[in-house]
Amino acid sequence: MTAAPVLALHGVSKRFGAVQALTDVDLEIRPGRVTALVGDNGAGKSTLIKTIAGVHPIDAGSISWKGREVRISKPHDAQELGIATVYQDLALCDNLDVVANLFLGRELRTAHILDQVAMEREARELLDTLSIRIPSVRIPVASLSGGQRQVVAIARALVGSPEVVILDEPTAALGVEQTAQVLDLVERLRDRGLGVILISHNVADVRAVADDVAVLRLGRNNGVFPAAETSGEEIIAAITGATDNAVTRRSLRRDQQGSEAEPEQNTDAEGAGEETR
Amino acid sequence: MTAAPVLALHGVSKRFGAVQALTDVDLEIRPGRVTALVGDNGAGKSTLIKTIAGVHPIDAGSISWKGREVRISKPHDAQELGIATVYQDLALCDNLDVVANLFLGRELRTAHILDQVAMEREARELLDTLSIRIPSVRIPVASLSGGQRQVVAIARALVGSPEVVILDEPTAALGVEQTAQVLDLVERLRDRGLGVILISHNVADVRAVADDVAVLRLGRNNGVFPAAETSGEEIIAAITGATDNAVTRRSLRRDQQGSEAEPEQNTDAEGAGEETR
Amino acid sequence: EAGGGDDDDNEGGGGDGGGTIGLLLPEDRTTRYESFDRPFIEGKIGELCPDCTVQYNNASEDANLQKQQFDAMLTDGVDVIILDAVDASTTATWVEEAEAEGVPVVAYDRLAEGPIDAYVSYDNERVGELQGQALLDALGDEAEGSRVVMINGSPTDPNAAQFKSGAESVLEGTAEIVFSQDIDGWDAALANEEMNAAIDSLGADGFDAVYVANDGMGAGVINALEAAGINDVPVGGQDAELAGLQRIVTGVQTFTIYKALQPEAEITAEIAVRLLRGEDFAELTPDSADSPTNDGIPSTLLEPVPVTLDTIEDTVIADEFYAPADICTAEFADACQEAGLG
Amino acid sequence: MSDKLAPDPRLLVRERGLAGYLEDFRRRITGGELGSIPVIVGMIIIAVVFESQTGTFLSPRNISNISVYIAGPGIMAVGIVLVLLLGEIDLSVGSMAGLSAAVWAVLSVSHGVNDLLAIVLAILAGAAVGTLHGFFFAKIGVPAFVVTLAGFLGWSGLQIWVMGDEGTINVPRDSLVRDFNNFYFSDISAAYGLAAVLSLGYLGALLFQERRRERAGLPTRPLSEIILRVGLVAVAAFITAYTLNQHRGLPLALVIFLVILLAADFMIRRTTYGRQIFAVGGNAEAARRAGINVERVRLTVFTLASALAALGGLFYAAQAGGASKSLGSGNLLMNVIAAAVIGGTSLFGGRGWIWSALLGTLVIQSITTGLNLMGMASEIQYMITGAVLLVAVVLDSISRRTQRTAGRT
Amino acid sequence: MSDKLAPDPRLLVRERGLAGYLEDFRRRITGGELGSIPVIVGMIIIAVVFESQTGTFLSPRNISNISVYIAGPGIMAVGIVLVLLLGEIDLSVGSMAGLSAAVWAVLSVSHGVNDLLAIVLAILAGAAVGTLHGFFFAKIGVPAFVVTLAGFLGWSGLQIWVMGDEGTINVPRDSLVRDFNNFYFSDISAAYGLAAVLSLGYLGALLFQERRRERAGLPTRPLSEIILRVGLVAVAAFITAYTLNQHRGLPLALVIFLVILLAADFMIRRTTYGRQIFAVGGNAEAARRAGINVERVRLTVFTLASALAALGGLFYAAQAGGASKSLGSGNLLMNVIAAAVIGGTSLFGGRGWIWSALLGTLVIQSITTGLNLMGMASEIQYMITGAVLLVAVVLDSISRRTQRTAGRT
Ligand SMILES: Nc1ncnc2c1ncn2[C@@H]1O[C@H](COP(=O)(O)OP(=O)(O)OP(=O)(O)O)[C@@H](O)[C@H]1O
Ligand SMILES: Nc1ncnc2c1ncn2[C@@H]1O[C@H](COP(=O)(O)OP(=O)(O)OP(=O)(O)O)[C@@H](O)[C@H]1O
Ligand SMILES: O[C@@H]1[C@@H](O)[C@H](O)OC[C@H]1O
Ligand SMILES: [Mg+2]
Ligand SMILES: [Mg+2]
Repeated sequence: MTAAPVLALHGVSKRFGAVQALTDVDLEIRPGRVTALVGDNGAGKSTLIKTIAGVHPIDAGSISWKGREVRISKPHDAQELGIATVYQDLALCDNLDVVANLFLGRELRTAHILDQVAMEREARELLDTLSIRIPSVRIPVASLSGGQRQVVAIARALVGSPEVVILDEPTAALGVEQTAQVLDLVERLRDRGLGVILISHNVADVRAVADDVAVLRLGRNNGVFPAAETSGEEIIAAITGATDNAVTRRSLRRDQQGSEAEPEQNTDAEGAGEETR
Repeated sequence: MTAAPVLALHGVSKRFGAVQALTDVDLEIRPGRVTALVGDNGAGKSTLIKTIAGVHPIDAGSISWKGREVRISKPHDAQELGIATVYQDLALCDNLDVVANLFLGRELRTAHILDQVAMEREARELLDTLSIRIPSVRIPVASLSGGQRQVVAIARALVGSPEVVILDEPTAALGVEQTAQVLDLVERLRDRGLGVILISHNVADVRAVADDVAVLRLGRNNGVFPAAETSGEEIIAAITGATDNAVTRRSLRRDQQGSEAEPEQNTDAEGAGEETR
Repeated sequence: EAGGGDDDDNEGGGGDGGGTIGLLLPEDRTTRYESFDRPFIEGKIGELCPDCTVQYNNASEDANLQKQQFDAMLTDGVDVIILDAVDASTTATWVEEAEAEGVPVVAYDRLAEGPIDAYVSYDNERVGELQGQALLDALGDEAEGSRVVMINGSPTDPNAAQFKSGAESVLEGTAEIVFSQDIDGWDAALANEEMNAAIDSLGADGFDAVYVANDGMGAGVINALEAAGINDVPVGGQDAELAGLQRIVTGVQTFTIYKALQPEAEITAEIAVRLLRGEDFAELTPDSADSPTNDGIPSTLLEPVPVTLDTIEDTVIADEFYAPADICTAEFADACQEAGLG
Repeated sequence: MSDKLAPDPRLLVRERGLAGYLEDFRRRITGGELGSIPVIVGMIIIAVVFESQTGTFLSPRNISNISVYIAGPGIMAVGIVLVLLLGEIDLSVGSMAGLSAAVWAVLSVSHGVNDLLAIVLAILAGAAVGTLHGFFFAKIGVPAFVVTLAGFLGWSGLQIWVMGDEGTINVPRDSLVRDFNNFYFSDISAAYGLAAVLSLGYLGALLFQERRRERAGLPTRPLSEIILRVGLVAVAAFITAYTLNQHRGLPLALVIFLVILLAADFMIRRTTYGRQIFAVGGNAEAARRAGINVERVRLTVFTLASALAALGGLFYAAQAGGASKSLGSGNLLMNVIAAAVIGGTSLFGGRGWIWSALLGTLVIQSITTGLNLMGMASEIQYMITGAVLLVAVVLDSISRRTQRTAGRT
Repeated sequence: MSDKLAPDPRLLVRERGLAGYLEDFRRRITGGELGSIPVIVGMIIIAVVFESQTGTFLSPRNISNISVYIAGPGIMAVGIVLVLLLGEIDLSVGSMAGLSAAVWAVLSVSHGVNDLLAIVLAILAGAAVGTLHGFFFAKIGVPAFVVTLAGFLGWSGLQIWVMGDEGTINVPRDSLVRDFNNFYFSDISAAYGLAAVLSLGYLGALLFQERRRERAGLPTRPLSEIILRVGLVAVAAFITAYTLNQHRGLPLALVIFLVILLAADFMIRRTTYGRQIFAVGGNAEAARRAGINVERVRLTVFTLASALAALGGLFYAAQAGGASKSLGSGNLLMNVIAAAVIGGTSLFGGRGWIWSALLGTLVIQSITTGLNLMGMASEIQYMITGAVLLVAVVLDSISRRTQRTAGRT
């Protein structure tokens, strides 16, 4: 927690119709650190990062960039600040080919004329580093497999030179090798001094690459943990809000040994405390 | 491998434009067994199960159901046989609410008149068993989170009484608790004597619930392994087609110990043998 | 000037030889063009010149389409063109083109601009005047100071403006125009709504007569009057459409204007055949007309005839425009009996 | 805990009773979910403006006229709503209306076919045409826009051809078609009776449904909400009935239109077929994968739309006093589509309701009639109609904008 | 292995050289990827049938006429293609064409404004109208269909109003507008020169591009393919030039149309703006998230479409010989949209090409002209046009069906 946060959210709330998706959420992202954002399905993770990315405005609260309060009212604003986002739903243009999607909004060009050759060459290089096979970079992304699409979306975030990279479940559809590549990539980004937000349901991956783990529960903060000093069980307990859950029960049943699955109680208490704050 | 296969594919090939997505693929699904279908991104897994589900016709090869050759030319045909499918892209109608999506194509009704009350009640029960919180079963699925949508898609497969259930990366967007629930569900289905095809990139999950592991590589079979007797490394090697891959390199780097990451050589050889057959 | 292009295969030339006559009519939704003008013209040409062929096109009220059809006639190498223009005022260049290729043009019904060779028509202003006069006649003693509702033709149809101004010229001074509306596309349903609006805003007793520009719209107007229980005001249109005549027989419509199409069509056909053969046709065109571009055009201007219940027999039936049997179908048999028809 | 989840704490749950209902209503309004309120407010503004300008706009006679005029385009708009729910368009409805009127007139008047039979045949001709459209669209895969554009041209050619030598054929005095425009149930009990049936029917349906939900342990609407809803419907129905009775009574046209609206509304909201229409309109591929026979749904919807257009054409003929070669041309098509959209049905499929056919037609017809009463020149009418059409939807769009939640891509 | 992947073994790689190109071509055809082949085959069939029926369809005079006729609707269709690429529709182009002709005529003829200035003002009026449409659509969020439907009514009202008492205003003899229809570069070197410039320009562009690709180590097209493509273009260009020279030479109208086609094609395929149009049409929300100013793209496309419609309107006036109150009404709108769709631009956004404006207009105009030459009764013309329109697209749809890959939901 040495460097000052490059991005800080304070008291952010967001409502959709009758659903209060986020209530009074705080989050800090520091350069050179990977912050994992975890939480149950529907906890509000994607909603939170979409507010940062400018997809939808916040109802209340503030966002500061390098200590200065900013208003992010559209995706372009976030990009101007230096925030690159990989969305959970990928947000690709199905009718465009891989190259066009990779450079969308940041086309290489002379005057306003596209430099197709340079883009195609760079696209090939970019995809090679993520070790994905894509039949051709000139086919529409609609015909790619789920994992291929996801890699294209991830590669997009690397075009340009962002200062903060947000990855919303970037490895959900990826194979083992591609997942490993993405985790490597996350580490490379951190080492280059970028701030990274990683949303993931994979606790092992989170513990492997994250520096901090921020937990969201039912649209509220439920604690921030140093990844190195927190066990997987503790994180899961903070996510589910209970020590007795389907995960523990499942491992209990399979392992036939109760002691290992007994997590500590305080995590949940702390979380509950924040929740009613 | 006791029971006769309920579903058997033989020599299935499928081409999209200039891409030969599947070449001469065999697959057998037996009742009361979970067959995991694994493979790299773009290996052809989704394409394969879509041919079974009737989404697109096969170019060559045959499909047999309980020993009898069948033609599955549209999704309805597959459903009539008793095949329920959870697609990787979920295939939900965003404009319809959760209840309507759950019962789409299998509405509860008297004559042709919908029984909204019965459907809503059953929907609530179904979702409860998958321990997902959804703000309301009467909101359009467009406004659900990624994981909530996935659970809706999974729950759909349980409406009706299928004999074979196909799950294409069903836990990709799910939280730890929901994932555990789905794995439990898979086991329950197996125990009820159903044939289950589970596509997943998570080798641990695969080894936990699968009986057989069928590997696809570059659109061809790359071996079928008994889950119980095959190590994770062996499976990964069959998937990536190489013993030296990003995964092994990553764990090598992290663990600083070369011996554990050394997988056996024969798996790949076997795979390669099939590939060039 | 002798007819016939110089580059066509079936050379028209003089004598009794054959040739091709192009016929361009402006629209296909009113009865007259397809049911009368065209068969009369084709029939007469066939009679006068058995070896002639008629090339026919209808422009569906589209001036641009008509220009293309005009070009197609020239491409096909017709020898004479009979032109009933969608928009008579823009035809100057077309006619010049035809003239340059030696294809004479006869203006039919509407006075096309440009160097046309002859013009045969009814006078649209005159039609309007007759309509106005017929209304006043029907009102009789009550004409002075009477209140008239005008349901006019389409604002985009130049003829409609002429009908309207003709009628106004007669009505003004004697009667008062209390409601006047143009109807898009001569649409009968819209005419019905406008008539209802007139009844609504003027009251059922707020007017004494209804001018309706043609019989097609007359149906909708009379429908509105009947629905409001108004059956004592004179209503009249034009065209002597079958449906209009039937309404006259039953007494719900007062008059229509009959433009005897047969003489108009046949004179035109004969002029065209003579132009084709390079013969003189002066005796067919006793009148002279001036268009904005050309003066002294040899013309025949025919007189339109108002038709009422009393004059049906001497006009449309005498001309065999319609037979009593056409008008007196089962539904109208009684009314015909009463009127002494059929 | 995982077997029976507690209600989601983030859901802003409505209090029970009227207060809760009103609170929820207020929240929706401020949140921009205006539903059909803009159109209704728009209608009220239109009525007030025209009444102040003409003094006759709200007269029983004019209200009665409007209620007759809307039947033809309204019935056609019901068909368009169905097609729009599929995410498609039918450009041929105007031509179809004209063709149907021509078929009926030629059969019944010129060929002496029994009047009712001729009506049925005209509607069947519509259904056949629609099936043809549906075939090319659903089975061959030609975009519906193109199929019905071809129909737009082709059927109006056929209409002219069918009419043959006659430009216009009068509606006979004793024809049912004439009654479509001119028949009124003049006994005042007819209009009041219908109003009562509608109100009580609505009340009964709501009560029955809530009872079942309660028994099944599902959340229910508060009684106060039911009373409020039914009350509004009843007030509107009885005021309309009273006004109509001031003139000539309950028009047959309105009765037929209402029956079609109710039947179509029931169909799309309460039957599997209706559900399938929404599913196909929302995501055709997902619907197909759910085992829905997408082709059949598409085919039948186009059949229905053309059959309704055919029926609507007969109402036009009734109003015009006859079938003609030009019936159905002009702005009819655009007005009908505009009505469906103004009423709140999306052009993009899967979102809408049948009542938009009523609301939209009412808005457009009110403008036309009001301007007619004011004696506005027709070019000014064009401009005002265009402007009001825009304003009617702008209000809705602005509210939707504030509410827009930047959903999924 | 993971740093530099081998080419995907499942990709059916084309052999190098002409054989590979032809093999690939055969594979596409049998696989149902027909591209613009159905339209071109359709054109050939249309030409052969009409020539055999009339003997004059392929005469230089008729070809020359057609090449002039297509300019007006073709220019308007370019605008519609742009709008369709956005996934939207512009229903106002017909009214806009009429309004523009009226503005030009009233300014130039009635008010004595300089002819060229009046032309520019008419086009600017179009641009302003389009910007207004774009504003309501992009900024306020009113569906484009509704905005332009309001425009369809409103602008044609304004057109009638602008024309005032004049039913028609003739095109003056010395006006540039007259040249839009009547001016031909009669020197035969003009037509041949243009053909040569087009062919060599295409060759040069292809060679330059392939050189750059080769240098960058990207896969390139075989030389034989380049020769084949350029050869086909050159043959078509020189045959057309020869034919035009047989009549009156190269029409100014055709030159203007071609310049607009080439410019628009360059714009949508080679500039960032064009890329943005495709992105917005494919997935507006994804485009927005990529930082594209979606509103600006929408606004400018509608501006362009209306400006092109305004220009097209002047060609219409030139052809008819004057501006009138009814210019642009009738089937113009439908024909222009049909042209864009027949030419292969999708109604659903993000898929299409500019040349569909040329191909589609050519098909529709050929049918009209052929039927005119044959002297077909107008109702039969309607029916045949409808049928041919359908057939033109059916072929394409069937091929697409066999190829359809049941993509994502
Ligand atoms: N509709 C299509 N058109 C063209 N190519 C396609 C289409 N669908 C799939 N493909 C290609 O077929 C190959 C296999 O795709 P598939 O979706 O089956 O992969 P997968 O094994 O499911 O991968 P993932 O794990 O990433 O989901 C890919 O290379 C993809 O590009
Ligand atoms: N556009 C929307 N309209 C209405 N409700 C929404 C919308 N977007 C999200 N929500 C609701 O907000 C809550 C949080 O959703 P969000 O997508 O942020 O969850 P998440 O934490 O990303 O979950 P997951 O892990 O499943 O992706 C959910 O209950 C969801 O239903
Ligand atoms: O005869 C009339 C004709 O002159 C006019 O142009 O269109 C309407 C007809 O009734
Ligand atoms: Mg999420
Ligand atoms: Mg897949």
